[in-house]
Amino acid sequence: MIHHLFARSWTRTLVAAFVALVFSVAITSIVLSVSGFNPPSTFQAMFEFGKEPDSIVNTLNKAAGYYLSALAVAVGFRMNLFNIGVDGQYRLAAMLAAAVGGTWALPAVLHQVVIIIVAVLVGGLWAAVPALLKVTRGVSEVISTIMLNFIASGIIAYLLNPGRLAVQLGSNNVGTKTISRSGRMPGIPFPGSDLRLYSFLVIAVLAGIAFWFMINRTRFGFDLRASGVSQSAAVASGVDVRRMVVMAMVMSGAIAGLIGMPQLLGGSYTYSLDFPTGIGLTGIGIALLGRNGPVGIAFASLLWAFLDVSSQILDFNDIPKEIVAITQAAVLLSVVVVYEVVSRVGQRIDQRHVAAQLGEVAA
Amino acid sequence: MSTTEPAVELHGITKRFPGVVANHDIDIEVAAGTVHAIVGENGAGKSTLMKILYGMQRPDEGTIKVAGEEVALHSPSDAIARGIGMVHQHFMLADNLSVLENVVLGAERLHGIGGKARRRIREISDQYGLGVDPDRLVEQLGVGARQRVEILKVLYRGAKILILDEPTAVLVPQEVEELFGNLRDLKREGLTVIFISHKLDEVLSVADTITVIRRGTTVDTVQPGDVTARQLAELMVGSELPVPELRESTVTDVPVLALNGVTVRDATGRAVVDDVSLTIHEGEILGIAGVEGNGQAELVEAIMGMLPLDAGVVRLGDDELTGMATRRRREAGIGFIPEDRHRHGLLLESPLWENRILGHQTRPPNVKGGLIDRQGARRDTERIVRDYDVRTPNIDVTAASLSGGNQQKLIVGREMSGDPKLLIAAHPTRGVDVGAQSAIWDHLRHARAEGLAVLLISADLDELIGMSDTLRVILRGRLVGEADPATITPDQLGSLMTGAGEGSAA
Amino acid sequence: MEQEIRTPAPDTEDRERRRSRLLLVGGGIFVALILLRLITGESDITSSGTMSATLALAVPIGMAALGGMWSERSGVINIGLEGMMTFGTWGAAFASYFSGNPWLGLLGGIVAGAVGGLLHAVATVTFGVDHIVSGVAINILAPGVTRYLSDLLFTDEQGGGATQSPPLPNFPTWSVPGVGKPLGSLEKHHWILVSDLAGLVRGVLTNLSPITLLGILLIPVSYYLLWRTAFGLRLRSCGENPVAAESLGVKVYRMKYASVVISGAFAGIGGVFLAMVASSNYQEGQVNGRGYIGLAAMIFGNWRPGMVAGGAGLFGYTDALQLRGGTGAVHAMLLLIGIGLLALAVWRGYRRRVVAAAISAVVAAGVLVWFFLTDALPREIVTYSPHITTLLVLAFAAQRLRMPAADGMRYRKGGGH
Amino acid sequence: AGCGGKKATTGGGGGGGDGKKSLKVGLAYDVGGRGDKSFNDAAYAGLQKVQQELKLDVKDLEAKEGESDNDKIQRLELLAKSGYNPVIAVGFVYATALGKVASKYPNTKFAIVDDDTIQKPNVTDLLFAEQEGSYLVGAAAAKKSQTGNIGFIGGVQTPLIKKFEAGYVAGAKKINPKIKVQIKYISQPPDFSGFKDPAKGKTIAQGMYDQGADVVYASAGLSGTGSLESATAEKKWFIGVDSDQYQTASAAEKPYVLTSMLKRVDTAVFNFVKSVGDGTVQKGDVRFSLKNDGIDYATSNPAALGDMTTTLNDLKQQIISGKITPPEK
Ligand SMILES: Nc1ncnc2c1ncn2[C@@H]1O[C@H](COP(=O)(O)OP(=O)(O)OP(=O)(O)O)[C@@H](O)[C@H]1O
Ligand SMILES: Nc1ncnc2c1ncn2[C@@H]1O[C@H](COP(=O)(O)OP(=O)(O)OP(=O)(O)O)[C@@H](O)[C@H]1O
Ligand SMILES: [Mg+2]
Ligand SMILES: [Mg+2]
Repeated sequence: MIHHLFARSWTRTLVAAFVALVFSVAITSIVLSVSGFNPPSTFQAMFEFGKEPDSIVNTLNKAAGYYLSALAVAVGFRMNLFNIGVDGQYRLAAMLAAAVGGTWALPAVLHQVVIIIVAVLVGGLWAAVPALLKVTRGVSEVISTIMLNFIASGIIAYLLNPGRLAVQLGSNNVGTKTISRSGRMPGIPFPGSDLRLYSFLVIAVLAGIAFWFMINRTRFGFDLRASGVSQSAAVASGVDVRRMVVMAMVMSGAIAGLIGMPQLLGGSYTYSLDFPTGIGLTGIGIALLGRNGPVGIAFASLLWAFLDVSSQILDFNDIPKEIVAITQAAVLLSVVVVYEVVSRVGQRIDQRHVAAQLGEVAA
Repeated sequence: MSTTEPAVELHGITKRFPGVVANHDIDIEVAAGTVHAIVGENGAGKSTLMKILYGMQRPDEGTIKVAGEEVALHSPSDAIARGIGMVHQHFMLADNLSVLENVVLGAERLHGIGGKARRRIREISDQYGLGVDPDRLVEQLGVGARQRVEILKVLYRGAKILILDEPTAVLVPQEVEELFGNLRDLKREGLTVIFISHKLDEVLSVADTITVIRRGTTVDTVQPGDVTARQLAELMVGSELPVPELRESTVTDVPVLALNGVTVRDATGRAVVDDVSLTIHEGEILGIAGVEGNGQAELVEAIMGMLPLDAGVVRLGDDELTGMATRRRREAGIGFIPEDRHRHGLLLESPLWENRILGHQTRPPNVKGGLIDRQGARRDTERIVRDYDVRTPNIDVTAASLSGGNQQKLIVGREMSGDPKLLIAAHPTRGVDVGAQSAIWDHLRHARAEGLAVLLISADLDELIGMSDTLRVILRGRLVGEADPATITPDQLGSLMTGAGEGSAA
Repeated sequence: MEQEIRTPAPDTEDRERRRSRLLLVGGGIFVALILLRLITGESDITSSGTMSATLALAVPIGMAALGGMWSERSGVINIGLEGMMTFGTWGAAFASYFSGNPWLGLLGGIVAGAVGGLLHAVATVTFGVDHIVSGVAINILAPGVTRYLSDLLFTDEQGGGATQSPPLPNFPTWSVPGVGKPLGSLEKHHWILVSDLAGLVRGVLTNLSPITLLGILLIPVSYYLLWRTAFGLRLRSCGENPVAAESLGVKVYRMKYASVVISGAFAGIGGVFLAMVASSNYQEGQVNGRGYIGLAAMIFGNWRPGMVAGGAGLFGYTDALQLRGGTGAVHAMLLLIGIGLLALAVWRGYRRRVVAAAISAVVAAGVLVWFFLTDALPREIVTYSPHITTLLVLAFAAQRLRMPAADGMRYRKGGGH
Repeated sequence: AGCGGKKATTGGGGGGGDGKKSLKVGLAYDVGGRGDKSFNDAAYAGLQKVQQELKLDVKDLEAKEGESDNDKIQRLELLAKSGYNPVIAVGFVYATALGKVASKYPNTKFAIVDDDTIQKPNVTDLLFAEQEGSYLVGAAAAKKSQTGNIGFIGGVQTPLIKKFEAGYVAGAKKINPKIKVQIKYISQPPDFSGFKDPAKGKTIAQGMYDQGADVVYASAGLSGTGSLESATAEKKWFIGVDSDQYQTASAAEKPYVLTSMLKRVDTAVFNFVKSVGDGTVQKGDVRFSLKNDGIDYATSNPAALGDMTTTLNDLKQQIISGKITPPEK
């Protein structure tokens, strides 16, 4: 029986995901056809390109950042806390961590650990600002985190100047001092490609496992979920919601601090003007797509990264690569809608099921 | 219009909800110009039937005739157009809008939304003595006034047929009398009133005809002169009604809960709980009587630590609780059956075994070393389901799929299982069926015998009088009186609750 | 500064008092700004240029804010405004470029924004999707769709590309006749009050685009529609208690659809302004967070049109000041903030709220020290002074606000007891 | 409206059949891509010239906002692998990626615009002395100004744009040491919206004119179009950047475009491709300056410049001869 129901809720998620995928492929095909392109050959080109070793490495590396970002967002979402500020949190964290890592050379391992800890701390502290504003002043975290994203940009711009935390890199770029070899994470070779997998991928996977464990097995996780499902019931059960808001937000920010690490420690070794931006915003979409669960998010971030990567070949084939953005948005919107419908139907089935089992139906 | 036609005829009405048949082949005829009562226990399907008549829900089968004409009601507007108005079981008012706005909403065509409408409202208010000020914000009104606004809303639309769904549930006897006065006035003006209650004395005093519904079907239609309350009750339940009563006293002199000068203020600085002091002993059930909205909810939340105290001390046994977090209080031995189980008692979308953990997240059998002990929680949920007769196929279904009574039994079982010293029971049997009701009472009696102290809050005066060792009355946040449950009648208690007999029965 | 933060009045207060208080507060701020100009010598603080820039920067934010208000008054949170504005900018470009007629551009922007609103309505009202989730999805959708369409339709046009439209036709601009010249010369004298007032009036009355006028007009129109008509009453009732509204025959879904679509249309007008008035073509990323800032202005404005417009104005003013006056004028604002906080500290002390008073006093002291020790603020930070202002203002104001009771609630027909 | 969705750049190739070994030219844009009225557009202009005059097959790919080095690597590699040679990367953001790809494809010629960090046998660094041109337009501004008050609007506060600022200020001071220069940047990195926010370009310019400036130099990509609008409304002077903005201005605006600082990315791209075809390609730094016409100022509005061209040309000669060295910072 347990297995039966467990399987059922799985089936539900799968059905939702499948319907949404079919729906968005259909939308994409329609858009493509209307604009004069051949959908099957477009998809085929994407898959051909996507399965090249370079593309696979690129997809996985991208997915690492997306995954962490979506996890950060999901911690908040699990208790109906909308941390739109992941973007600012990870950028500020990566910048300061890079500055620290570039300034002090430490023995290997310790060096990486210090950089990561700085990132986690900065991310968490920056996220504490909206959390405190929310619990002490009642400011909606949606608005405050958005404002803080902008303000983070200002702070980064201020600090990222030669004479402050940055040095000139080449004639037109500035960045923090390059992290020495002891602070880098060596990449993992991938057969058939010169590109290397970020070894931080492993940490991302571990973060996912930790997230799952935290949500499903710890008291904190229970409180978090309870606050998300019914805040009033959680309060009555003794959950201190203000404390939960602060803790969840700080935790979300701390995870956000990790987002820039794959790139920083595995690829660029400096935070410069061209450090990737916007991963925090993408994470929101991916968290929604993955239903805020660690496994769902894993699939979602792979899908998203795959679409991003294979969009290159569309550009090459003179197909507007923005079709990919349409696919992503369509998947997202249809997933939320379809899941809503599926869970309503599921609830109904449940109630009918219970009544039928008990024979409680009135004569 | 011929007056010989019945105002409303319902034939063969059937309505199914997922898992429940709320109405099954219902037949009712309501004569014009009469007060027609519909009685039935909780969940019998009364509200559903009325919502069908008001166009809020579509019947799966059956026909509706209004003034002899068969009608299809797709929405409340259709019903309103046919002269049907409904006052719902729960208030249907927007707090942040004025009385005027609430009244004219949806009926703006009649007199606009400005001065003309205001004059008309005053007119109606005067005509029926409702005493309603159109420009007050609804949130500033008390329960009785809100009830009258609801009635005004219906009259404003020129309804000829009034449906009142349990209008008396939140009123004290004196207010009920006033309301019945109003109803008689309405009848005199030629209106038809359909009136729902499960308080049989009331029904017998005001109705011209009574229809009894049991488990979704009409059982009988009787005249008030022909039946006694007892007979009606048996028609309703199909058997004898359970009676709330305590046997011998188990009260000891060991204090469990002691409140001293407890004061809580709302955002505007008004004291909603005002200098409350009381003591509950081991083995004692202390009932608090009061009209809804007089500070009971806030008092409970203050004891639970959900609201901050403005002044005063809360002690549990030897521990001082003041300033302690809700969780610590629960750990110290308070069990809590909340007034609104959906909002405060359950995670509706979570399985039963997770609901078992709720409120007991820090204690075995739910946790082991900071981690959730799934096996422990599941095992104990099975025990509760068994011991408290929670009707469910298994413990993996969501709480939302249980019926209200079974949800309540699960909560009672859970709250009893932490070996509490004190149980706060707010309306523990509200909205549960008779079987569950008597089971819950049994559990309370049993726990009391074992030394549990209980703070009981209820709007059901029979329950309150029958189940309490001590009775206190709360009015505008203050404890205004004490009564002996052995001697007091519901009527006397009612007048204490309104402040009419302040101090006299102490 | 502090005064206007504390104004948002509860609905209980009668309209007369609220109105006079609004005037009083507005006047107070104006006088404070004049004093600040005198003390610091930053003439831009009250110049007509600043005022008209304020207007130009406030219009798109104000449209988003009003749009948000429409939607939330019916109980639907609309965080998708950003995306709807993006649709608006593109729609305006598409329609005006290919027709050559700016007015059709206005229509195009309105329709495009409304389509965004419709999408949000379908997701939230019909399918009961969480409002924030749907809004976020729309914000992700909009840039993709507009870029795809631009790539398809604009790349082959002269001056167009995947990220922008070709130059668009202009709207005519209007000035109230006989105002510009005399006021302009008055303003030049830097006379106390007179010149400041002249600046204010000239800035607001000259070189107006029809969209600006439309935007200003929509403030009273929104008020009238929402608070003075049956339609408005029904719409607001859906945001306060949809179950009650439904029980009185109000078609809740229909009202919510209407309000969310109107909300999208308003955002669309904001987009039209950005693409056709503030600049002369559609440009990817043009909206740049204004939809979100509009939401903040709406919250600041307590979901009421007058104050909402005030919130947009405040943001526009800060932005105008930082863009035009640069670091000096914003630096001068520090003085005002410092004094305001000091006043707050005194007030709180008087009310015997010692801790709060102490906190205010410390912050005030910090701000003042900062002011006197520096000549200018870092350029990088000044760029974001509007966002910092928004955050501060919300931190002071958020607790006194009252949102519609059922705002954000996922409502289902027949869902009541 | 063309609904075909085909880009102009695909044409040309294939059917040449003129016997010569036909080159396929690949180009990767920086964020902003075509239509930025700045260096991406200039690179595109160069590419178009390549296509028209050299009849070569060309392919241009766009970047995505916020992408990582790996994306850039893959883009460049896609071009190199598919036989595009030479491959041109527009913008310093490609530096790291280009370094890696160039090592992997030693037989492909690469060029990168605005970067000097990649020194490889098959890489040409196309560099510009923006400060020199900015110096000249700064001098022009100071000569034209009657108020002794001029403005500089930078799109995004990056080292590159600061170079423009430094040259401009120095040039202006050379003419009038007491001149007041108002300086303002629209956005801060990593927010690159300052290059494409005409509304803000307009507001800032308006503010500068209100504060007494009568000439404003906008080194702000597309945002400059807003500044020009404001100049037109105020009947004050405007100086353009990168390409000759007199050419793209509307009839009403033309009279107010004093001059433009020309940064000939188009020439650089075209010459580089040509040199690859000729086999005369030069590795390492190729500097474009006043000396080789890679940098210049526009004289398309003689009515506005009047007789100041003599002064400007004189300054130009002094820079070329090394007598004057405009500062880079
Ligand atoms: N919208 C609904 N969806 C599913 N089940 C419902 C719904 N409304 C009512 N029910 C079920 O229908 C049955 C009849 O409910 P109804 O509210 O009509 O009872 P009632 O007689 O009014 O009870 P009460 O005295 O508690 O008001 C109950 O079992 C209830 O659970
Ligand atoms: N709108 C609804 N949609 C789905 N299920 C509902 C709805 N309303 C009630 N139910 C279900 O019907 C059952 C009983 O609900 P109902 O509200 O009638 O209980 P009740 O005993 O009257 O409790 P209450 O006192 O809270 O009204 C529960 O299973 C509940 O989940
Ligand atoms: Mg009922
Ligand atoms: Mg009920």
